[in-house]
Amino acid sequence: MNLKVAEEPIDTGRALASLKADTGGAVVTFSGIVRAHEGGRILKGLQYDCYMDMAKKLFQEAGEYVVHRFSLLDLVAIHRIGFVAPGETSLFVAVSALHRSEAFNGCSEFVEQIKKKVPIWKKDIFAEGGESWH
Amino acid sequence: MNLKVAEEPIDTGRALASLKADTGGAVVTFSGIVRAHEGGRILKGLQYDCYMDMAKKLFQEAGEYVVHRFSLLDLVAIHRIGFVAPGETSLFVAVSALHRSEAFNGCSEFVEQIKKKVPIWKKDIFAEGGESWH
Amino acid sequence: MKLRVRYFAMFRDIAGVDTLEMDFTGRKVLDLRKIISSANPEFERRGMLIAVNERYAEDSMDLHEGDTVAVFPPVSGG
Amino acid sequence: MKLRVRYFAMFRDIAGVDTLEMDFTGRKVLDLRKIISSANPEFERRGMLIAVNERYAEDSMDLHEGDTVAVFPPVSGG
Repeated sequence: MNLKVAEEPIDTGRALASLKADTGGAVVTFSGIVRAHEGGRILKGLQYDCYMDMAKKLFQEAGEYVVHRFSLLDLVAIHRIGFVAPGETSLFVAVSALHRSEAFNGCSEFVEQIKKKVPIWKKDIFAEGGESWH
Repeated sequence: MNLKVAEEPIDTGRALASLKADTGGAVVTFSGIVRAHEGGRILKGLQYDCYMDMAKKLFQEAGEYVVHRFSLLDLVAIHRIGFVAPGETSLFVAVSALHRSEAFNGCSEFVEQIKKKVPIWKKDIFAEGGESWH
Repeated sequence: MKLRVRYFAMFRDIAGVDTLEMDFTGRKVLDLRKIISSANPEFERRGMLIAVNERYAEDSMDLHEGDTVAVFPPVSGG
Repeated sequence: MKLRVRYFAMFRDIAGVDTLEMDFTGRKVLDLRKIISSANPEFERRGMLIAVNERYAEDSMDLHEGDTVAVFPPVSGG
């Protein structure tokens, strides 16, 4: 299991390559990609704020929870923070499991856990100027 | 939308790069990976048989169905046929959508449709010799 | 009428045939199903599916001169 | 007791402070919540969350000398 919260752009190919999936079965990935528009307004990007120490701890706990609950073989996840431009990935998750339902449910539940619990916040930065916290 | 049934190894990076996701939102991928064991016996690999003309038609229809039903932005899928060794990908699916629930449900439902309807069959080829159709 | 009948996967192995040209004297898919089943008693038990011209076919469907019929077990792709 | 109080995201912008050292005379998280709310009446309406030493905290929890308390709105990562 490899979980990271970081400022650098996410290298999804490299993250996926690090996922253990050698016994075969199913791999499901999720990429959250910054949208070009929000509420009809053009976005310059999103600014992610983070309570780093707590985020790392809860990220790890969410990972352990879904790996156990869905019998996952492995889980790799990266949340990017700081400024993220439209089209770029803010959250990447990859899971492996022996069967597809575990992989789909495990990946989806991990994303839910992140969105519910991990202390990360985003602010819309509009192209025309102006900002708005979510 | 780009759907393919082919003998060559699947280049998942290239397939994913061809997915339209420029308006942002969510991308979910599924990789079905040949297992190393089946029923406690070591696998040399799987042999996929296919009724190609019908498979292409039903693959396309399944794609159109899920794109419409889950409002997907795009869908890319490749099913490999012929001999596939353990650890190699037999089915790759990538979908993009504005929201994650559509992406997860669309990807998962497409895989279900493929497994239920498309005339492709697999045969276990055991390392110690012997074969068994699923 | 002349039909082209194709066998796939396990059914091809069991029947020992890939494709055959058949001179069919029946009318419906059900008639053909009976002929194939009597030659290959195992097929029904294994869940024989029939497709006509690359579409899954109901037993009540009429067959026509030149149709391509495919006979196969439940699919198992993925 | 001395507490370290950290503000995040929108709450940091509203309070205009990132971190402060507080001399806290109460006992429980609820006491601290009341102090912070009275200084920042908007926080409760926006769903103020409180974490103590990197764990979400119940109002009934006791605070201790040297605790780090974080105050923030509902999370919105992903």
